[in-house]
Amino acid sequence: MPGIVERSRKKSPWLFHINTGSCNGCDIEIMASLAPRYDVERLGCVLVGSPKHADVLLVTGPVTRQMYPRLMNVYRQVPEPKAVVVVGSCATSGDVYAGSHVIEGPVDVNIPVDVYVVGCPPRPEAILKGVAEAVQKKFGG
Amino acid sequence: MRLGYMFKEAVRALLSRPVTVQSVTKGESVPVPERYRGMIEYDREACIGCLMCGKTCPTGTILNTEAHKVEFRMDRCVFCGACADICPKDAIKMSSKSEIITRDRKQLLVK
Amino acid sequence: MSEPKEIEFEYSRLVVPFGPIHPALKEPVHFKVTVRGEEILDVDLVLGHAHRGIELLAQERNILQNLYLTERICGICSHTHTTCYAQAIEEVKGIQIPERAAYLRALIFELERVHSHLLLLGVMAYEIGYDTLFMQIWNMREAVLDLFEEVTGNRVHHSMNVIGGVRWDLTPVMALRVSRVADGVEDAQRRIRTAFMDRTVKKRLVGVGVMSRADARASCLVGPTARASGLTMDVRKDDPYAAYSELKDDYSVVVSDGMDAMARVDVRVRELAESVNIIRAILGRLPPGEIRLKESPMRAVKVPEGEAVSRVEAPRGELIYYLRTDGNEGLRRLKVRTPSQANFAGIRQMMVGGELADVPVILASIDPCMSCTNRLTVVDEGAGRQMNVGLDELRRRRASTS
Amino acid sequence: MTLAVMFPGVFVLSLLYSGFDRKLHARMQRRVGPPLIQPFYDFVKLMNKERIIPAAASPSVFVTVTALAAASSMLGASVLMTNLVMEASFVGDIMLVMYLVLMTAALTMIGGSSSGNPYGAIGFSRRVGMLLGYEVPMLISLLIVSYRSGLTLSFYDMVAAQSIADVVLAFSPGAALASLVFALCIPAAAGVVPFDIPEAKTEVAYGYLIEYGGPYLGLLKLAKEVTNFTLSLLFFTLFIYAPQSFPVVSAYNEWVNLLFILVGALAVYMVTITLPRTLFARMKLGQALRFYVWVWALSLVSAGLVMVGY
Repeated sequence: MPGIVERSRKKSPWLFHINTGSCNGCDIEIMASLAPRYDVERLGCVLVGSPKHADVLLVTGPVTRQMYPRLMNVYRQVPEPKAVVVVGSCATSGDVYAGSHVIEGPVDVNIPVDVYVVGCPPRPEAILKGVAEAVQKKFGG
Repeated sequence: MRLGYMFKEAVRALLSRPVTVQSVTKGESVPVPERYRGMIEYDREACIGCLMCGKTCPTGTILNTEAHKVEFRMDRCVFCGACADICPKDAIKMSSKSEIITRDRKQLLVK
Repeated sequence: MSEPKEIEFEYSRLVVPFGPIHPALKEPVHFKVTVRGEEILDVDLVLGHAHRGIELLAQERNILQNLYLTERICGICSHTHTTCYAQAIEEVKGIQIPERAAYLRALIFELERVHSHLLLLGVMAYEIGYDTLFMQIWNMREAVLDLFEEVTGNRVHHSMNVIGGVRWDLTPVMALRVSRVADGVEDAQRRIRTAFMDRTVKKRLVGVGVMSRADARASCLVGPTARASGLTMDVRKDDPYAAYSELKDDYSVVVSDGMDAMARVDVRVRELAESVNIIRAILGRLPPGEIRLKESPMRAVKVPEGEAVSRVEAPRGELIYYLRTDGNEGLRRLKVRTPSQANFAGIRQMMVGGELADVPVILASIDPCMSCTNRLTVVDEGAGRQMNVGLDELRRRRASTS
Repeated sequence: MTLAVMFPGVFVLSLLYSGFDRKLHARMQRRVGPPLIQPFYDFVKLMNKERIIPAAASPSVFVTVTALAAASSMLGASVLMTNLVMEASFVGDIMLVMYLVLMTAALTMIGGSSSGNPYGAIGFSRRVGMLLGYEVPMLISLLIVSYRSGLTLSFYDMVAAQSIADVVLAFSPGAALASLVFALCIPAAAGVVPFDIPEAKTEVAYGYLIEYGGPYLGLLKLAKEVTNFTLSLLFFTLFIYAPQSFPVVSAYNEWVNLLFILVGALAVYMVTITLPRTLFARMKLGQALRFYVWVWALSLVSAGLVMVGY
């Protein structure tokens, strides 16, 4: 029985995307992964509209002060077992915006991160591989 | 509710092959062009330690080490290519490796 | 949803928090929509979620580094921002970029307008639940992104501009591919136009978010949103920059007086065809020669003290840059007025009176770029007070935090 | 006893139908689309996730509603299936099936409004509006079928009556309108894009499904899929299927017959649920209700025609 549960968690990771103040380059690439050319749905992923439905949390953007409370709130709302994938260099390390007074540090200062997909913006394929890696790490069992 | 355009489009889509490039499952991938600005390749010998790249880097990715060489903290890099542009000895090249995925961002160090 | 829910107990009125995290929004913006049943009574707009303090950061970096900072203000119109910034610096230095560089800048500019409009049309179809059209349009858009990747090396942030010219040249092979993509876009434009003629789509777009010509002028809207309300304004024609002075007669400004969301979509679809004309004209008359001024970056950074204003027609409207240099490699002040910031002024008027289901449609019709529109108004959630933060106050706070 | 056997059968069938639906929807958008058994993966994954009950919700209603909704829809589907397999049915089972379908919709609404989220409340009021639109024409078309097959209220007698009658109901003049009416109501009952106003993803963030997660969401999604399966099966058997009109099939034993019914129901599922989802944009509540005023008129006209004697 546990084999089936593991396998189904790996086969249907539902994604929720939260933009904590990014330049929306990465957000467009995440939306582009829905397009027929990359088709994230064949991996069983669905971009859901509410954190309660999600398994994998895609975070983009250096966490701005206004979005910090919401990021923490959304992170708590995602039910276990969950994985966090950070998309883009500014979410990984707050690259160009480092040192700005409004940035609450990159994402991994605030919430535990499983996989970083580095790039500005990373290509949709890299995002898909990042999600597959996170699913393997957290739901691989 | 006139069917019209989209119905013809849907039927044509059904008959033709899907456009999807199956990257994770079947290993296919969209070809990366040769000018793509991916992971940095640093040629230590050619570098003369002028540290011009460190000055133009907008994100402070480039740290100079004691032996007049440089190292790149790739998690801060924005892949803009300013360093490759300015290097007098062409020691820095942008490879076309586009998938940089790690579980720990401290490992991303190009020496 | 993650906001504390202010449900006023007067039964008929219900304050619905729309954002900052919402499936319809790719970026954080927050509307507090007061609704009675389905009808919108009032909209309170809260911006600032994507405020990263870019104008302050620009003062700490040297002129060349700022190129890559201004590029990351917005991911959809990154070439627009760098062009505007580079032109302002070139104006301060008083240098003239080579002819070929001006044409290449205009080429990437128009390609970015095509990709931005296709993006918006896809998002609009997604907002009204028409997933098949969203998939088709974004599939057509991939061809333009592949072209960007091939010519400039990155799908989104092209970093094409440098002070005094352009960084990458267009080889004949690429020129051929550009013309093929232009034909593809023209065919796509025709198919999108028929798709948006569909009855269910028309039901959702016609008569939604109406903005009359007088109101549009009063709240100084810009770009396709204004052109859809009958105002003929286009920085490329009024104040030509890059190669647009030579390209004046190759395209016409698209104006419609539909004044509603459908007209805004229609203006953008027709602008795709105009951009294709410009691209073909550029390919036809691309002059040979240098693509950037021959000077070492060290001398490129030396900019005399001065100030400059430069205007550019971004895909969403008129983008204005004001900057003042401090004489030794840095900037004393950078001020960016983005088109979405102007278009947000009219949004409340468009929404009041509509239905709750119209909020995402109206929002998509002005094609806001939230990362562009984040200014200094700091809304203190806890204390509930709102203050506009001046620059000195900002420096004081920065001193305390860092 | 066979009723108990039917529960897993219905569970597997409705999830399989939903898999076909997503695959065809993707293929019509030139995408590869998920594997056919994707809904099974989704269901098993959802059932093993953490249970979160929002603070603002009333916990008892919030939780029990999901189990009740899933149970009632499963019961409705299995009653239908047992009648088909056993070729016997008690009087009034059509009413039971329709009641259970309506019950599922009502329970999901109550669950949504109990979640204390303004979007849940909006989803509730929108669903009530939709119910007014499509529920009554559906019942009228069913009454027409029972009238045409000699005023019986038992499901299998209707199917048997059709096998005696010369022509299949869907093509006889009076009842043809009734079958059209029922077909037009299925997308609304299934909550499919042109009419998925109560749970519009981009407008009200899933409406009443918004606060549900993990197992509760799994049960609610199962209830929705089983309802779709019931509706398409009902439509096929009542309006299109008649043993003698397809002589080739009924020559074999009844297993082949059952397989033929299931394939037919799948075809109906594709036409009435997948096709509109791909071809149309979402309507607003007012527009949807204006559309259903026409459907009301159509059902009354067809009732009149049948009364007169066509």
